[in-house]
Order: sequence, then C-alpha cells, then structure tokens
Amino acid sequence: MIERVPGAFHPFVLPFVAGMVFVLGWCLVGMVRILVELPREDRRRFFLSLVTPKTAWKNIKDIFLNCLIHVRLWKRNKVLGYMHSSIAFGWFMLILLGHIEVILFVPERVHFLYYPIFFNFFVAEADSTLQGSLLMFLMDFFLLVILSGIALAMVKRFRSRLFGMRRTTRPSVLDRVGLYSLWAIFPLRLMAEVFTAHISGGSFLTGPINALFLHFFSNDLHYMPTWWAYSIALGVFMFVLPFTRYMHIPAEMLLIPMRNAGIGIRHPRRGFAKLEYYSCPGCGVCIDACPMTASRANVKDCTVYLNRQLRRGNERRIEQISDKCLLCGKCTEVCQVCVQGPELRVAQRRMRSYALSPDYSQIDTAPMQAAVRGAKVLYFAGCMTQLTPSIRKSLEALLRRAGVDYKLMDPDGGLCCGRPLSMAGREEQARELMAKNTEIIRASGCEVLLLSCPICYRVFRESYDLPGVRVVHHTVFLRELQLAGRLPLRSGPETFVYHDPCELGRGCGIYEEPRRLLDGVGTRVEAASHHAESVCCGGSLGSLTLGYRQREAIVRASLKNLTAEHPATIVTACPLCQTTFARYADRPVEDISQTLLRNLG
Amino acid sequence: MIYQGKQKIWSDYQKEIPADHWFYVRSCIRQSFFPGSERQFLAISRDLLGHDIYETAHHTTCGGIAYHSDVIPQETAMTIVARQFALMTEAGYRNLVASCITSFGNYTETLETWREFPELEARVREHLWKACRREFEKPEYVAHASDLIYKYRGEIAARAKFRLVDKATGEPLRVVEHIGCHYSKMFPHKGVGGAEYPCVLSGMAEAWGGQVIDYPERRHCCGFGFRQYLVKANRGYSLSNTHKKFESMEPFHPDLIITNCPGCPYFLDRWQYVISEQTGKTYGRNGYGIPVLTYEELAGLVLGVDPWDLGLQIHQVAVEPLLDKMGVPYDPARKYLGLNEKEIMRPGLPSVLRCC
Amino acid sequence: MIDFGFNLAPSSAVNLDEIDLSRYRALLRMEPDARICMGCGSCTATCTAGPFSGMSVRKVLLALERGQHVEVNRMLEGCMLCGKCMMVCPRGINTRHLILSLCRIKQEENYD
Amino acid sequence: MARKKASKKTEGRVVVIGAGVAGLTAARELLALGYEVVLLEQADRPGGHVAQWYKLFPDMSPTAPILEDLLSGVREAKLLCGVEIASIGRLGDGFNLILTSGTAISCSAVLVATGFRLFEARRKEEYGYGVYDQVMTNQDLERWFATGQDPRITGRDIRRAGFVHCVGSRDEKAGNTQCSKVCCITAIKQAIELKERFPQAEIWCFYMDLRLFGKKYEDFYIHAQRDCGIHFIRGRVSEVSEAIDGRVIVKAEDTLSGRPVKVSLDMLVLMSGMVCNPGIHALAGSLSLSVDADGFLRSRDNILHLNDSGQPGVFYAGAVTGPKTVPETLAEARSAALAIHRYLRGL
Repeated sequence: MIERVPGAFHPFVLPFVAGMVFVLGWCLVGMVRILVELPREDRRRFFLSLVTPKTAWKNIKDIFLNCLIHVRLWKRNKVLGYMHSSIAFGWFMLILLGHIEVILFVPERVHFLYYPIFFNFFVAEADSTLQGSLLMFLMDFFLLVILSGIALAMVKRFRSRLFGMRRTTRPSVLDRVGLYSLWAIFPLRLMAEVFTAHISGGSFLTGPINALFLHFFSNDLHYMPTWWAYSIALGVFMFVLPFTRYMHIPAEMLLIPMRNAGIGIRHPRRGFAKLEYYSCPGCGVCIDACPMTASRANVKDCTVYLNRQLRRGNERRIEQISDKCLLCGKCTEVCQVCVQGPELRVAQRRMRSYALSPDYSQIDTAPMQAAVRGAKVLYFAGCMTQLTPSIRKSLEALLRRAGVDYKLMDPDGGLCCGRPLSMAGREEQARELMAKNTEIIRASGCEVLLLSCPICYRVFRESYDLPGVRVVHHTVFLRELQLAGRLPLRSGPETFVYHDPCELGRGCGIYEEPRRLLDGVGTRVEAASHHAESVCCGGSLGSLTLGYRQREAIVRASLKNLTAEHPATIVTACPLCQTTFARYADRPVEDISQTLLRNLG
Repeated sequence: MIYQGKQKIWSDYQKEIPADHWFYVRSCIRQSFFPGSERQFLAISRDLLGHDIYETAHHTTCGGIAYHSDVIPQETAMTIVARQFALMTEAGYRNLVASCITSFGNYTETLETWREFPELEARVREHLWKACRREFEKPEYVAHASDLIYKYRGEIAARAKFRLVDKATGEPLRVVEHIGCHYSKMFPHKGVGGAEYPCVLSGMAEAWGGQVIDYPERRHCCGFGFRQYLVKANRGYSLSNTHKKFESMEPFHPDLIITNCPGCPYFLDRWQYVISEQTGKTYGRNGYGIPVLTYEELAGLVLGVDPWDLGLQIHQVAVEPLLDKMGVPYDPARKYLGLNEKEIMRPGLPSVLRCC
Repeated sequence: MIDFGFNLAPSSAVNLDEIDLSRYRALLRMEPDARICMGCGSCTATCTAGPFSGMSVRKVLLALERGQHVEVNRMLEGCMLCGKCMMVCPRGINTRHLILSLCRIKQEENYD
Repeated sequence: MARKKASKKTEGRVVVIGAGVAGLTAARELLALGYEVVLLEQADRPGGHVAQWYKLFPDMSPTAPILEDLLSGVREAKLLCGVEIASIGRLGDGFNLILTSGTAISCSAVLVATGFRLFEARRKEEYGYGVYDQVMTNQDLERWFATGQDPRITGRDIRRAGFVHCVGSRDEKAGNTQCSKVCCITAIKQAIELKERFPQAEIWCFYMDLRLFGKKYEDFYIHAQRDCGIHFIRGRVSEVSEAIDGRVIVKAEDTLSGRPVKVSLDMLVLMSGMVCNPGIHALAGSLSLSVDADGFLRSRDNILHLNDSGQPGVFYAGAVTGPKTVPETLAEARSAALAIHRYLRGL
C-alpha cells in the first residue's frame, strides 16, 4: 500500500472532520458538565472506581458487551440483537481495522483523524500481501455484516411487528435525519470503496462489483461524488447526533462506569440523571412492557417519552409523566440500558414544592411501644393488610399453627410505613414516619419483623435502620417454616398461578419462595410474563394521577396475562394486588397465606 | 315582598280578643325598666277608652322568669299561675291580660299542658288548695296587653296627635318590630299573626303611620335568653345575639324599634351601649343609637303624652332624634326632673354612644 | 375600653356569601372529581392517620367548600398518603392525588 | 274484529275517577279488554299533574308526546272533563254515580285514580312562599321551564339558587310523615335544568336524606355534582328572610360539618311533597274505603293487593294510595285494569 494522494488531504473529508470535531467537543463539554454537577462525594467515588482494577476491568467488559455486542438485547430478541450488534460491532470493527491498516501501511498518517475512515481513497495497492488481503477481506466482511443490519433496520422501521414489537416510538424530525444519514453511511461507503477498488484494492465484496462497474464507467472521475456523499453522510450524522437518540452511544459509555461506581439518581435533571436519560436509545421496548399502555391514552407516558421530554425540557409533560407512572419498575427490567425510569420520576416528584407539609410530631408512640414490648416476632400488618383482614387472620392462623411466638404491631391500626409518602416524593415526611415506627420496633426488642405487605417490606428493608432485627416478608418466613417442617402442607389438584408483586419481585428479588410454597399445595402454572417481567396489578400506589376508572384497563390486561394458562386460582403475596385483582377477576384471588391455610396438612 | 301574602297569613292567625273586662297582671321587671309603660296601658284602656281593666295588689310573679332560668320546676310555676287564676276568679273575671310576654307564654303553656295532661291540672289544683286554700276557674281568654293595644290601634290612631311620620320629609318612619319569643313561637295560634310574621306590633306601627321593615334577623331572639344573660359566663353569647340583630337591621336604617316584651327592649336598648363600647359602633345616625320603645310608650307618644312623663329619659339610647322626627315637643331641661319637679340624678355619659 | 367581663363572640355560622372559595376552585380545576364526594365517610373510617390527627378527606372537602381553611390545613398535616381512602372510595375519587394537589395549591393568604 | 269488540262491550262498564296518567293508562287497558269505560276528570282537561310538567326524569322525556300517546289510547272511552261527583252508592252488584251536573252513571266497577295534590307550600310559613318574591315551588319552576312565563324569573339573571327538599314531606308538623319519593330526583333534575338555563348560577340543594332509588337516578346525582357543580348541603332549611338587596337569606345547618350555614339567593325553590287528593275523602266515606294514617287511601294490603280497596268493585291505581313515580303509576294502572277484569269475570 502506498499513499497516492499528495499531502494526504482532499476537501471531501471536511464534512466528516467538522462533524467529528463537533461531536467530540460536544461530548467532552457534556461529560465535564455532568462531572461538575455530581455531588462531590459521588465524583470522588467515580474517579476512584476508574483506577480500581476490578471496576476498571468490569467497565471495559460491560461497555464491550452492552454497547457493542448488545448482550441484553440478544437475550431478549435474537433478530434485534443481531441487528444492533451487527451495526455497532461491525462499525467498531471497521474503525479498528482502518486504524490497523494505517498503522501497518502508512504509520506516519496515524494522527490524521480522517485517514483511517477514508483509507481506501488515499492509498493505492502497490503489491498484494497476505496481510493486506486479510485486512481487506475483514473490511468487506464487516461492511457486509453492517449492511445486513441496516437492511434489517429498514425492515423493522416499517414492519416492527415482524420483530415482535407491537409498538415502537415515533421518531422526531432530527431522529429521522440521524436515522436516514446512518442508513446512508454504509451503502455510500460500499459505493465509494467499490469505485476505488481497482486502485486501492478490494476483497470479495468490493472487488467483483468494481470489476462489474468498470464495464460501465470508462474513467475514474465518477468516484469522487461517492466519497463526497459518504463523508457528508457521516458529517450530517455526527452533527445531528447530540440532538437525537443516537446520543445514547456516547452517553452509555459514561453511564456504565458511573453505574459500576455505585452512583445513583439524586436530582431528576442534573448529573447522573442526565446520563440516564441521554443513554435511552429510544427503542421503545418499554412501551410494550409498560402496564399502563393497556390503555392507549397512556402510551406517551412510558419511560422512553419521559427521557425524550427530559431532554427537551418540557416541564408540563415531565410532570404529567412523572406523576402517572405506577413505579412498577418493568421498564428498567426490559431496558437495554437499564434506564431507571421510576427513580427518575420519584426524583422529579421530590423536586415539587408544596405549600403545606404534613407534620407527625404530635403522634405519641409511647402507648404503641408499651403494647409490643417483649415480642420475639413482631408482625406489622400495615395499612393495606388492615383493609384485607382475611390476609392478616390467615397469616396469624399459620403462625399459631407453626407455634410462632409473635405479637401484632398494629392491632388497632398503626402508622403508615412511609413508602407511599416516599413514592409521592415526600421523602422528608416519610423519614418522620419511619422514625416513629423505628421507635416502636426498637422498643419491642424483637428479632424478626414480619410483614405481609411488600410495600412495607421494601421500605423496612431498604430505608429503616433496625440493627439486630431481621426484616422478612411472610412468603420467605412461611417457606422457612415449611422447610423446618413446622407448616405441613397438603397437595391437591388445584392449579395456581403466582403473581409477582412489583415491590416483592422486581423490588426485593423474591421470586422463588412463594413458588416453592405453592408447589407444595397444588399444580402451579406460570403467567405469560412472570418473574422479573411480571405485570403490575394496576393498583400501585406509585401512580399519583391514575384514577380508579383509568386503572381498570390495566388491571384487566394484567389479569389476562396471569390467566394465560387457565389457573383455577390466582395467588399473590400483596394485599394491594389481591384487592385490585379481586375487583375484576373471574376466579378467586388469594394471598398466599390464605391459600396455605386452606391447604394445611 | 308580597304584602298580600303576609296578610293572608295574618288572616289565618286572628285571635278573638274581647274588648272589655280584663284581669290585669303586671310584669315583675317592667315597672323598674320602663316605669311609664304599664301606667300608660291603663291610662289608654281605662281612662281614654273606658274599658274595665281590673288589677289587684295581691298578685305575684307568674314564676316564668324562675322557670325559664331553670330555678323552679314547671309544677311550681303552674301552682303560682293557678294562684293568679284564683285571684282572677275571686275578683269575678274570666279574661286575663298579662303585661309580660313571658307571663303570657307561661299562662298559655300552663293551660295547653293541662289540656294535654288533665291529671297535671288536678294535681296543681290540689297543690294550690293545700298551699293557700284557693280554687280557680281557668280563664276564658288569655291575652297579652299588646293584643289589646293592637285591638285598640284604630281608636288610638283616630285620637293621634302625632304620627309615625318624619315631619321633615313626610316619609313614614321605618319601624323595626321585635316580638318577645314567648309570645307566639311556642303556640303560633295564640299570637296575633302567628309566629313567622306576627302582626301585633306591625299592625300598630302601620296603623299609626309607620312603615315596618322586614330585615333578615327579624325572628331572632333579642339575646336575653334568661340563663344566657343571668349567668355572667354566658353573657357574651347574649350580647352576640343582640349584635347579630343590629348588624342585620343596620342597612335598613330603622328610626325606632318597638317591642312587646319586658326583656327585649331592655337588652336591645342597653346592649347598644355595650356594643358601642366594645366595637366603637353605633347604629343610629350621628353617633346616636336606635331608640327602643315599648308599644305603650309609643302609643303614649302618638297620643301626645309628654315623653318625660312616659319615662323615656330612663332609656339608655336617647329618644330625642325620634321625637324630633315625629315633631313631638319636649323640654330638654325637664328630662331629668321627677314628678315632683326635682332632679332625679343624671346618668354618666358613655364614651361612644351619643346620648343627648 | 371598658372591661365588662364578657365579649362579643364570633358566630359559628358559615356565611356562604362571604367565604373564600379560591382554594376550592383551584382544587376543582386540578381535581374535578372533588365535586362528586357524597359524604359517605368511608375515607375517614379507613384512614390510617385519622386516629392520630383527626384527618378526614370527607371533612377536608367539606371544610374547603365552606371556606374553613384552618381546619383543612390542620387535617392535611396529619395525612400519611397511604392511599387507603382511595381504595375504599365508592365514587372512585383519587383522594390521594387530591390531597397532594391541595398541598400544592399556594394560598394567597396564610390561613394559619 | 269490530263486531267481536262490540259484543264484548256488553260485559260491563267501568268508571275511572281521575284522568291523570293512572286513569288514562287503566282506561286504555280496560278498553283493550273489552269494557266500556267512563273517565271522569275534575279539571278541564285530562293529563293530571304530568300535563303541567315539562320533562320527566330519568330520560328527560318531554311530557307532551307521552300524554298524546296515553290520550290516543282512550278515544273510545267516554271522557267527561270538568265534572264533579255529587254522590256515589252501590246499586245491586254495581254502582250508581250522580255528577253535580245531574248526570247519573251506573257501572259495574269503579277505579279510583284521583292521585295526589302538591303540599300547599304556603303552610311552611318559615319558607315564605307567597310572601317573598324569590320563593317558588317545584311546580312553578316546571311551569316556567315549559312556558318561560314567570315574573319571578323572567328577565332576571339568576346567579344563586337553592332547592329545599322535603317541603311538607317527612314532617310531623306539616302533618305528613311519609316521604314523597320523587322530590329528591326532581330537585336534582330541576337543578340541572336551571343550571343549563343559567350556566353562571351557583346552586345549592338542601336535603335531609338523598333518596335516589330509581334507575339512572344516581347518574343524575353524579352529573349534577360533577358536571353542573351543584352543591349539596345535608340540612333542612330553618328559615327564609329577605335581605335589603332583594335576595332571600336562607339559613340551615350543614349537618355534615355541624355548622349553621347562611346563604343569600336570587331564587329558592321549594320541593313541595305529595299529599292525597283531598277530594277523594268524601267519596271514601260513601264507599266505606279506609284512609291510611298518611292520608292516602289504604289498599287491602301493600304487597299482594295494592289495587284492591278491600271493598268489592272498587279499585285503586296510582298516587291515590301513596306517592309514586310516573312509571310506577303506569304499571299500577295496568295491573288495576287486570284486577278489575278478574273481578268482573268472577275470577
């Protein structure tokens, strides 16, 4: 390979160079701003993680697997996985191979930003080497891979159902510009390289096409427009990139190390949050996943639209979207980038200023403390279980049967656990209630705090400071009793489906204990979507604005998901899910404690 | 306001009032609060119109004030009432006229209770016999003195020297009539015009040339309320009720208030001073209050009796603005002269309410 | 001023002509469903915060419609946002969001 | 067919007293069953109270087509309007009626469908009907909806209005302890209609209990609350007085908050309840019909024999036995026709 263009420059590279400089500058400024916006403590933690070998290696691995190979997407959908990784990984390989070529053949040009990109324009094939043809083969190979990905992308854009997606996002105008320029880049590169293949050399793809084309075109002048077009397409893509969803490419590369450093969302717009919403690729997977989209009216309230509105700064819509969400967490579960939609929303809710704030200082916990003193196992039923006394009674019956020495913390109604307040963004008030409850629990001297409500369970587990107290949900506790032989169960012919409550499953990772318990009493079938992808019942306290009537469609869709395998009984482990389902269900809906009580051996 | 509507209701509540032969029982407190009133009643009915009104020095309180203040039980009050009836029977009368609204209410309530529970009447007869060896016949007619003046209103109007008309403008004076609660609120059919739109006083006011104003709190109690006033801790409540009435009538700019109860004129008159001291507000023109008169005093004024002979100088609120409007002549120098032309002492002057 | 030993007492009556309904109207713009409360008291009966603070959504709505702002504020301060009232409301009023909306409404005057 | 009908007519003559919706419906059914029907009406035209109403809940149906329909069914009946019964007595198995005009009618059965009278609102003196210009009754308001003629409303801009439920109903002092049943829904219906005519108006309903038992009534209530913004105050109006600005001041207790309330209104509508048509009481005497404690006529029993007076040959339909809605009245009238049919057939 020898350089054939004197000065190693041609004006056609300018669009690309300008775009590249622009986008690099943009990202650099953005990165600095995000770092500045981080709280001092988070920033320190981030820098420290970069030099810690363990996290550094994890960062590289995660970036490679997620940004280039799209492992998570492969797991979900092979075609989509191939499509994304073909483009991302293929493009990455083209750039990498381009640089290798430059280093190998014209090492003095390695500092030229554009040289590896337009390598085939600037060089002529002087002699054929094994090295050279291997590289050329690889270049052609990856270009073909990318082109296959682009072809799939085109099909997906117009026929998304073929890829298993019911709904996808409507791209904005700039998104379209970015998309079409991206689509254009690789066919144009193919054309450009085809036209110069007889000069710079080509492999199995470019070579034969070049030979074919030489029959039609008599001289070499026609290859210039294709190189120009290629460069312009690249330039356009890079210029619009910061304003499109493709911003997720650079954003994610910073998001992954920050997440690995253990940084979380503190403010809905600043610092880390900004990375979260810029990392959203806008694919719209969350639309189908979101339980709210059972009703068309809620489609635009999914996380992908929240991210879009956050980027645009549309305050009115941000508020609406933030308040509507059920906070079930499924969007994060299915998201390729794991954008924390619920956390972004809660952060947004926290921003709100209220003219009036609750004050619980007047509440005297002394009598409640006195009532629970000396309990070994303290059972806190919580507000929602108060509304479903049969759950409380069933659990108490099971506890008595197993010979558990327990005390009820709220026999005549207690204080709220604080989770509903914190979901509403009123963290400070939630803390006040938590302090009150902590006083009572500590006074009891209990070893185990038993909860039948996942909402309570999650907050007691995550946010309370209860040293020496084991916080346990009744599903886990009952499973332990069963394993210890203290809860003999009788198996029957009944078929069950287990609904994973959001707060218990995605929220606390408890999936198996209730299932094992149910296996002991009958035949268990699974819902269409289950475990981490279970569908919220629709009753969640996470949503502030969804009214009773608006929730109906959500509940019904969730029920449909649960009854796909025609179970006789729906079992859940949350009083709120139970109440919500029971309203519309065509078959019995029980809490697991009720099911077990019915099937005691 | 549909005047015919009111007339229709009035016509439903006309009670029979014989013109003559009445046994008169006085009020406990009126003679000291409004010393000219009962005298004026007798002067009009006996001397001017020549009716037979009998009274005896032996009658006592009817017990109503003690009964309504929760001091004595109803049976005791009824026995006192029975004694009054016995005096009437002994004097040979069958019609009883009371000067006091609470007495009137008490007599009516007693008779109605006996009608419903005859055994109670028998027991009271026994009590009375044991106590003072007296027997009685129930009165045939029980009236309040204002019923009689209402009946005589035309005759009084015919003899009127002054009318309830503003001399300067020729406009009728705006009259607030305030009826004692015990007049007809308990037994609407026992009062002239019923309970909602009683016409016993408005009938007089209109007959004598005035214009009655119907303000929103017209039905409201004057605020006395027996225990509410008598127990000092409740007195603010009493005052507040009176205040409510004045606030309600204020926009109508009344020229005077007439009443037919012993307590009402007293409280409507005296509380105006207390309100003025507490809030700095007066309800009449130019810092004056609204003059409050008993119906006898008003009848006396209309008939041309000297205001100071009617005892109007005893009122807290100065009556001079009213006298000026009506054109009643008076001698300011004689205001505080007694019957024997000697000074009866002058009251101290309030800081806000203009009194002379 | 003379001390009579007693004073004029304020009336306990609510004069619907004079009360300040700006806050109620502001709420209705945000929560039209506030109108359909039928005063059944389910919310109050189930309220977690009620026994501690006298909180009652029914009374909040009523007091608001009667312009009794001090009472509204006092009751709202007890709310724990647990959402039980929302679950039991027979008219399906989103009482939880209604309370949040009420807390958000900036008051022209400070009613306390 | 015509001959068959004519031959059937020999079976008997039925006198229906009252040509309101109950009388008209029963007459239509009796005609269809082949009887000769004489309809007696005190007023100058048939239709009773419904004729004076503008629209009927729950479908807001205009009354004119309903009446037209009912009247079209009784063309073959003998309809005598503006008549009064002077006497009625038994004659053999049947009855003999003499009208004040002197006309005598004999018949085999009598259907009493004399309906109700509206409670005389003037009797609740504290509400000032007939005394204050701004106070009217449900009937007055309905007439205004129908005709647009009422000096109390015409030309005025109603900004604040009130409805008082239970005027003369559930009121020992007014002599009626029973519920008049239709006033709650009528008040809501009229409040909605008033709001439609005066969209700026604030409207208050003062109720003791809201008794919205019928089909779609609850929807009306929710519509009134949510869409029309009508305020409901649980408390009975204690008194009405006139303010200097010409409005009426209405006082009540808001029993849900335990506070007295006071409001000044441009217009106050009294929901006069139902009392038995007093004209029937003389008739009841001569036919030995028993009168219930509530002043309405007493059926043989209130479950199986609502239409049956307990006296052979005398039947009831509609509000003569107690407050009823229009559909209830119509259903009862149809069942009365069957009861008469069974009686005349000796079944």
